[in-house]
Amino acid sequence: MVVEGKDAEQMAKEHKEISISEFFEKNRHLLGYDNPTRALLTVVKEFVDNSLDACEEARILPRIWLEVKPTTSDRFRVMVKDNGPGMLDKRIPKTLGKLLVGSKFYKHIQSRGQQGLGTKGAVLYAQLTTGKPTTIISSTGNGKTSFYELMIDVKKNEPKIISHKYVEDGRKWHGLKLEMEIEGRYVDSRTGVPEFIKEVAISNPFADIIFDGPEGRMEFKRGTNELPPLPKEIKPHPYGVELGIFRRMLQDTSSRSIKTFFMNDFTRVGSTSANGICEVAGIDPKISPKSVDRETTEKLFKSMKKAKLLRPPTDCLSPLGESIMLSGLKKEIEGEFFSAVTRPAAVYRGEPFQVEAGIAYGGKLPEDQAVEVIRLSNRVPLMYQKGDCAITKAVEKTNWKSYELKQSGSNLPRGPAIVMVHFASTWVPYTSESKQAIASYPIIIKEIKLALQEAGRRMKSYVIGKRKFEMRQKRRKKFERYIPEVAETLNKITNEDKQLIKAKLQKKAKEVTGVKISG
Amino acid sequence: MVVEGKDAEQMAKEHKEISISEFFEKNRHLLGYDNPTRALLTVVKEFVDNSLDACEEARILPRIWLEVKPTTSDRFRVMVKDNGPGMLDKRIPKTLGKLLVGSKFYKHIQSRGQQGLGTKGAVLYAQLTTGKPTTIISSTGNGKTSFYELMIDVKKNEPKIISHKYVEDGRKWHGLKLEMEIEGRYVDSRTGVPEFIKEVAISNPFADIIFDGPEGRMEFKRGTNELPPLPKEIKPHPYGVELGIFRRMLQDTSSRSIKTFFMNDFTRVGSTSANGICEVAGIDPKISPKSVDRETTEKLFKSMKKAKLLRPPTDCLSPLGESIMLSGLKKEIEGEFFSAVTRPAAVYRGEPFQVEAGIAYGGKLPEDQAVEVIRLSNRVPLMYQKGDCAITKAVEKTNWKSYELKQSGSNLPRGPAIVMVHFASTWVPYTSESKQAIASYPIIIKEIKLALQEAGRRMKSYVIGKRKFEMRQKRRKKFERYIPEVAETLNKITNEDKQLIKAKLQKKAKEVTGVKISG
Amino acid sequence: MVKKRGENTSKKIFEFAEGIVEQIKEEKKPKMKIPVRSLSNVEWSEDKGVLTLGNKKSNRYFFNVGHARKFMQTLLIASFCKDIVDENIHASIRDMYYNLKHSIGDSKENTFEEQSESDPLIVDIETALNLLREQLHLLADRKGVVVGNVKVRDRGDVIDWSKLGSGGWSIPSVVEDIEFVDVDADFALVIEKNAGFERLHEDKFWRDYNCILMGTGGQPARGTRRLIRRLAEEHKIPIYVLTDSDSYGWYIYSVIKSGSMALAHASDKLATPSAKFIGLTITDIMEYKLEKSIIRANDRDIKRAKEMLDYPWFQEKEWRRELKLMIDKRIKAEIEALSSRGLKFLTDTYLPEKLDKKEFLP
Amino acid sequence: MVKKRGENTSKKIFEFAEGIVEQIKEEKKPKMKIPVRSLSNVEWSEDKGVLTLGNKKSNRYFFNVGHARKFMQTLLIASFCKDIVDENIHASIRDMYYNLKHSIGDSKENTFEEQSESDPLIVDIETALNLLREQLHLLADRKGVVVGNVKVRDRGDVIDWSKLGSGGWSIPSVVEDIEFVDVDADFALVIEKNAGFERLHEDKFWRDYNCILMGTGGQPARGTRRLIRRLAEEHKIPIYVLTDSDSYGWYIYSVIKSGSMALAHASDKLATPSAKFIGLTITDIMEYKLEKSIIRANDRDIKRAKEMLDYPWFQEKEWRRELKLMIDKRIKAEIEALSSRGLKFLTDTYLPEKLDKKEFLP
Repeated sequence: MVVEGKDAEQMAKEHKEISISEFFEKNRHLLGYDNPTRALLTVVKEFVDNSLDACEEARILPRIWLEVKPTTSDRFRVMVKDNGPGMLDKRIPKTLGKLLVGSKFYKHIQSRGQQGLGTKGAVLYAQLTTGKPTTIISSTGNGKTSFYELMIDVKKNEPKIISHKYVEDGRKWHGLKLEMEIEGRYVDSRTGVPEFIKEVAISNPFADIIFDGPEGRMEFKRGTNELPPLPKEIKPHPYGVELGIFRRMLQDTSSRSIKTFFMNDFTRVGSTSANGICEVAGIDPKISPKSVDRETTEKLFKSMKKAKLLRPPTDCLSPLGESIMLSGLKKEIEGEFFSAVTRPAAVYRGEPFQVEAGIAYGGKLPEDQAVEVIRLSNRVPLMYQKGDCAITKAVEKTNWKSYELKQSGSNLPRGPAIVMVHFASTWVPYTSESKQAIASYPIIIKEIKLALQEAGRRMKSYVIGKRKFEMRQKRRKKFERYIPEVAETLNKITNEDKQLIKAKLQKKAKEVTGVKISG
Repeated sequence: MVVEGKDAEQMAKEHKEISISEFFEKNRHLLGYDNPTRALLTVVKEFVDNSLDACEEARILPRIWLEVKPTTSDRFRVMVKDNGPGMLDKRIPKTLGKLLVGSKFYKHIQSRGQQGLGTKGAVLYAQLTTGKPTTIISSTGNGKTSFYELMIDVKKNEPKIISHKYVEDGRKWHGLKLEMEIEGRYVDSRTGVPEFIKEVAISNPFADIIFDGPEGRMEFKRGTNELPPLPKEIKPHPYGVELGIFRRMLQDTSSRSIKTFFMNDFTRVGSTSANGICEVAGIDPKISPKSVDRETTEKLFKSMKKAKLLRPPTDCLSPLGESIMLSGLKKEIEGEFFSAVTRPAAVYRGEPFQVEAGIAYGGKLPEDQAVEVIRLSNRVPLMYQKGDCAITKAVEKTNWKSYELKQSGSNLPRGPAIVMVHFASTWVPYTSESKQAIASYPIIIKEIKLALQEAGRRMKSYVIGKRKFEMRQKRRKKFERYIPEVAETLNKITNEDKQLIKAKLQKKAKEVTGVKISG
Repeated sequence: MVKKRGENTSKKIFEFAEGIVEQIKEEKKPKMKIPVRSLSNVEWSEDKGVLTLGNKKSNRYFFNVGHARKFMQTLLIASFCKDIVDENIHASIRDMYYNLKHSIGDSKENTFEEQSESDPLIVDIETALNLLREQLHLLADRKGVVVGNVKVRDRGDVIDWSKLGSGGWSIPSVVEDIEFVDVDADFALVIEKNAGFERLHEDKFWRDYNCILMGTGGQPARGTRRLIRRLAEEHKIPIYVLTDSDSYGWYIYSVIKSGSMALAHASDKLATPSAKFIGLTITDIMEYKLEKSIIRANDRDIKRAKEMLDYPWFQEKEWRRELKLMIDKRIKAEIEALSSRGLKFLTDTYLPEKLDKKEFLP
Repeated sequence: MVKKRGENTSKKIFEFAEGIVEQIKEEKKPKMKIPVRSLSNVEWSEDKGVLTLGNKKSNRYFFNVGHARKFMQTLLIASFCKDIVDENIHASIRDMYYNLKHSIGDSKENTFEEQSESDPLIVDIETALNLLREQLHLLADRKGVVVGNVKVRDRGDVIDWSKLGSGGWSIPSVVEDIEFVDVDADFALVIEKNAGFERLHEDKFWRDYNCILMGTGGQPARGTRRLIRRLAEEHKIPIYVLTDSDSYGWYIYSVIKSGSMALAHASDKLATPSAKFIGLTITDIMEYKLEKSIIRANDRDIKRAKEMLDYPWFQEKEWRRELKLMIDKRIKAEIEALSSRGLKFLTDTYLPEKLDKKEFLP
C-alpha cells in the first residue's frame, strides 16, 4: 500500500473548532460516566449536591426526596425534589442546558459543585443514552410554576427547549424537581447509591433525606436544626497565585495603582504589606497596573511571594465543625468512643482549605479489619479512586501504632475504628473531573495527617484510660482470688490460724488497691 | 454570624459563561501538569508526539532533536526540532494558540494527539508558570521561514501574537522548531524523561532521536527505514454508536434516505445490511432521515445493534507489527527470547482498536522481580497511573503460572521478563485528559489478555523446550555418575567382573538417553 | 542360632545382587522389586490379629531419573549389611550413613546427603528380602526399662530383673538372643510414661502384684516390642498396657498389639495380639473424677482419632465408644492426671480396681 | 540418712512459711526472697572449678500484680514438697503439676494452667531454701545407662554392672542413696551418644580397658551427673568425656565438668571438675581424615561457640583454639563420623590412641 504524504497545506485545511459540549460528550468518563454503575451514582450525586447547595445558600433546612426506579433492565428513572429556592423561569434553560455556565467558577468560595458541569453533564448523559429530555419543575415561591422539557444542542453548546409552560397556579411553594431517564446499573455495595446516601446523611445531619430506591424506602432523619455557617466569598491569597494568573489580574483590575491593586484584589494584604511588596520589588506603588511590563511583573510577583502575610480568613470556609461531625458519626456508627478535630485553615495555590477528621472507635466495630475510611470533600462523599486520593494516602502514612491501632508498613491501620476526613476548600484540587480523588499535594497530606494525629491522640487517651481502669479492676480481683489459696496453704504448712491470715491480707489488699473488696 | 439567604433571582444574576482556556488553566492537572516533575515530562511528551505524528502523516522518516536544559533551579528550556512538513505561516497562531482546535476530533483515525489540547496545553503552561511566550520557527519547504512568539488570550481562548516574521530566506528546509521555558523538575527515574525517550525509541524504531538533556547527550539510532502504514480515516461502526450520537447523525446527514444514510455514514454496512436493518425495524428504507421521530429512531437503533456485520477494517489502524516490535525489544533489552503478537482489530464504541503484546525473556533480566510492563498507546509510552490502566490490570489478571512465570494471586508476575503492550485505536478511552491510563472496559481487557496469552504461549514453548534439553543433559550425566558406584558395589557383593557390568550399563545408558556418553 | 541367621542374611543379599547382575548381562534395564509399603498394601489379618504386608510390589529401575539414585543407594546399603553380618558386628543406622557417605567420582554429589535418605531404604531391603532389621545387624536407639521377678541370660550374663534397686534393666535393641532363665510373673504391665513406671517401681507394685513392669518412654522401640512379644508368646504372660487417655496413647497400644503400618512386614515378630488395654479411657476420666485434669484435644488428636475409627483393628464397640467420646467431648488426659486424686492413687486404687474387676479393653 | 535429709527439708519449708506468716501478722506487704538466677548472678569459682550462684536476691511480693500468682504458686509447691517428704515418697514434676492443679474459688482460673508454670518455681524453692530437687523428693526423667566392673547396692539389691548382657543399668533419677559395694575401674568413659555406647558395649571395650561405660543420651540427666560426681569424688575414678565435635557436645562436657548456669546452685553436687575431654575435637577431624563426614555448622552452633569463647571456664588455650577453628571453618562432626573410617575405628583406633597418648583437653 502506498500512501501519499500530506503537506502542511493539506493538514491545515483539516483544522476545525469544536464545542465544549462535543468534547465532554466524547469524553464523558471525565465527568464520571465511565460505566452504567458509576453513571447512576454520578447522576444521584449531582442531584443531591445541587439540592444541598441551593438550600444552604438560601439558608433553608434541606428536605430532599430522591427516587431511583428501574424502567427497563438497563434504564432508570431518577428524580430529585427539594425545598430549595427554586430557579427563575427564564434562567432555567441556560443554567441546565449549557456547559461551563455557572455561578462559582471565578469565585473563591467553598461549595459542592463548582465548575458548571454537574447537572448539565447528567442532562447530556441522559440524552446520549436514552435520547430523552430532562423534565424540570420549579417555583421560586411566587405562586407560579415552571415546567420544562430540556435537551442540549451539542454542536452549539446551547439549550434546546422541547416544551415549556409557566403557569400561575397560586401554589405557594419553592423548590426544584428534576427527573430524567438514563442508562444505568444499580448495585448495593460499598461504592453504590445506598452507601453514598448514608455518608451524605452522616456529613449533612441538618438535612432530612428520603431515598426511595429499587429495594424500598429509607429515611434519614435530620439530627440537628442548626445549619453550618454559609461560606463567604474571598479574594485570592497572594501565596497561591501563579505568575500567569497574576499577569492577567494586573491587566484586568479596576484599581488605579499597584498599591490599591494589592489591597483590593487580594485578601490579607493591607496598606503596609502592599507598600512593603512594592518596596522590595523596587517599584513605585503609585504607578498604574496596566503600565507594568513583563520584567516588572516578575519582580512584583517574587516580592509578593516573600511578603509576610496572615493566612487567609477561616470564615470563608464552612467546615462541618466538631459537634456536627460527632453527631453524624454517633447517629450512624455503633462505636463506644468518638473524636472529631477541625484544623485551622491552611492555604494551597491561593485557595484556603481546611481539614477535619473524625474517628469512631470500639463498640460493635470489627476487631481485626482494615479501618474503613469515609472521604468527604466539601461535604460530598467520595466513592471511587480511593487509592489515588490524598485522604487515603494520608491515613496510610500516619503512624497509627502510636495511637493503639495495628498497622503493617504504610498500609491502612487495622482495628475497631472508622476514620472520616473532610476536606473543605474554595477550590478542591481533584485528580480528575469526575471529582473522586483529591490530589496529593504535600501541604494537603500534611494537614490531613495533623488532623488525624490529633484525633488519634484523643482516641489513644481514651484507649489507655480504659485500659488503666480495667487494669485496676483486674488487680483488685486478682488479689481477692488468691488470698484464700495463700491463707489455706500457709495454714497447712504452719498450722497458723487461717481466718486471721485471710483477714490481715484482705485489709492490706484494700489499702493497696484503694478499692474496697468483698469477702 | 447571621447570613441572609439568597433567593433564586440573586443566584441567577451570578451565572457567568467561561472559556475552555480558563477551564483548563484552572484544571491544568487534567492535562498532566500536576507538579513540576510531571509537567516537564508532559511538555516533552507533547512535543515528541507532535513531531512523530506530523512526520508520519507526511511519510517522512522522522529525525527529532530534543533539548532539555535548566535555566534556573526550577525552570527549564525545552526545545524540539523535527524534519516534518512544517506549518503554514498563517495557520500557526490558531493551531498552537487556541484550545480545542484540531484536525482529528471528529475523524475516526488513529493518531498520537487527538483532542486539540496537547501542544497548546504546553503553551498555556509555559505562560502560566514563567509568563513567557513560546517561540515557533517553521518552514514548509517553500524557501520561506516563519518566526513567531505566541501566547494564548485565556479569557477569549484566542492566540495572542507577541511577534511575527515571515522571511523569504531561500533556505530549502521543512520542519518545525518549538521552544519554551517552563517551571519543572528533572528526575532520572522510571517515570522520568530518559525512560520515556527510551520507550519511544523502542516503539518507534524508524525514528532517529537525539536527546540532549541535563546529564548529556543520548542518541537513539534508527533501526529500520520502513515506516508503518499510514492509518486511514474510517466511518463509525454501527456497534459502537450510542443513541444520542445516532440521533444527531440522522439530523446532520446529507443522505436522502435511511438506506443510503446507513451505507454512507457507517463502515461495514452494505445495501443488504441496510435493507435488513430497516426491515427488522419495520421502517421504509426510502424515507428521509430528517423525518424520523424519536420512537422510530429508537427502533432503528435497536435493529442496527442486532444486525450481523463485519468487524471494522483493520487497515485504518497502524499497529507496530510483530517485526517492528521484535526489533525494538531486541535493540534495547538484553533478553534471550523475544515474542511479539499483533491481534486482529476489535471494536469498542464504534471505534476499532487493536492490541499488540511483546515479551522479552531471560538473558540478563533479573530472576525474581515483578516483571516490568511497558505500556504504549498509539505508540506513545504511558508513564503514570500504572495501577489504573487496563494494560496493567490485564497483565495482572492473566494467569502467568500457565506460562512458566511465578505469580501470587492477581499481582504482576515475577520472573526474568519484560512485557510490552501496545494499544492502537482511532479513539483511546483514557481515564483522564492527562492520557496516562487506558480505561478498563471488559472488551479491552479481554483483547489485551488474548494478546498476552498468545505471547505467553510462545514464551512457554521456549522455556519448556529449554528445560527439556537441560533435563536430558542432566539425566545423561546422572546415569554416567552412578554407573561406577553400582558396578563397584555389585562386584563387591557378587564378585562379578566390574568392567563388564560397567560396560553393559554404559551401553544401555546410551540407548536410553539417545546421547553418546563418555567413559 | 546367631550364625544361622547371619548365613541366611548374607545369602539373601548375594542372591538379590546376583539377580541384578543377570539382568545387566542380558542387557535388560536393571530393576529391583520392592514391596509397596503404602497404606494400600497393608492388610489387617483377622486371623492373626495383626497388620501384615500385602503382595503388591513396585519396580525400582536404574534407568529412571527418579529412581537411579535410590537404586544405587539400595545396593550400597545391601552391601554394607552383608559386610557387618559376615563380620558379626552391629551398627547403628547413623553409623551406617556415615560409613557409606562418600563423594561420587569427582562430582560434588555424595552417595548420601542426609540420613533421611538411607533410613527408608533399610526398610526397602527388609521387606524386599524378608529380613528383619535385627537380621541385618542394624541397631535402633535403645529405649525402655524393665523390672520384675525375671532372670535372663544375655551374652553369658544372668540378669535378675528384681535386683536392680531403684533402677531397672535397660532393654537392648536386639533381644533375639536373650534367654529366659526364670520367669515368675502373673502378668506384665507396659506403661507409656516413664513417670508412671517410677511411681509404680517406687511403690514396689511389681513385688506386691507379682508382675513385670515395663516403661516404654513413648512409642516403644523395636527391642521393647520384641521383648513383649517374646514374654507373651514363649511364657504366656498376659500383657496389660497403660497409656494416656488420648489417640496417641491408644495408638501406642495398637502398635504393641497389632503392629504398625510402617513395620507391617515385621508384625509376626513385633506385635502381640494377646495384649489388653488396662487404661486410661475417656470413661475413666468421668468415673475417677479427673475432670479438673483434662486437656483439650487439639485438631491433630481429633484427626488421628477419626482415622482410628476407620482402622479395621479398632472396630470393637468398646474402642469405638471411647474414640467417639473423645471426638465429641474433644478431651484427653494423661496418666499423671491420676495424681490429682493423690500421688499413690494409681498404685493403691486405680490399678488394683482394674485388675480386680478385669476391666480391660480388647 | 534418708530420714535426716527429710527432716531438714521439712523444717526449712516450715520456717520459710512461718516467715511469711510473721510478715502478714505485722501487716507488712508479704514478700519472699528468691536468689536471682540470671547470668548476672552466676559466678565462676576459679577455686572449685565450677559455676556457683552469687548472693543477689530479688523480692517476690504478694501485692504486686506481676508477682501475686507466682507467690501463691510458690507456696503451693512448697507445701506439696513438705507433704511428700513427710510421707517419704517421690513424685515426678508432672505428677506434682496435676496434683496441685485446681480451680481457684469459683473462678475459671486454675492454680496452674501449664506445667511450664510450675517447673521454674521448683528451682526457686531449691535455691531459696538451699535444697536440691532430690531433697524435695521430686524426680526428673530417668535417662542414661551404665556398664562396667562395678557393684552397687540400691534399695537392698546388689547390682553388678558387669552382668547385664547387652543391656545396662538404667540410671535412676535419685542416686543419692546408692551404695558402692565394689568399684574396679581405671576410668569412666562418658559418651554423649547412645550409638557410641552400643558400639563400645558390643565391642566389650569396658572389659578390655577395665573401665566404666556411661551413655548419657544427650545432655545428661541430674541422676547421671550426680553418679559421675560420686564416682569421681568417692572413688577417685578419672572421668573422660566423649561428645560430638560441636559447640553443643562441648557444652555437654562443660556441664558435666563445671555445672550449668541454670543449676549453678547445685554445682557442688552435680559438677565434676576433675573430668577431662577425650574427643571429638575439630583437630581430630583433620588428623583422622573425617572431612567427608563433616556437617556445616549452622548459625545457632556458631552463636553458641562465640558465647562459649566468653565463658570464664572456657579460657584454656586448647579450647579457645578449638572454638575458633569451629567458628572460622564453620564445621562440626558427630561421633558417628568415625564410622566413615570403619565401624570399629572408634573402638580399635581412636580411643586406644587417645588413651595411650593421654591426649585430653582440660
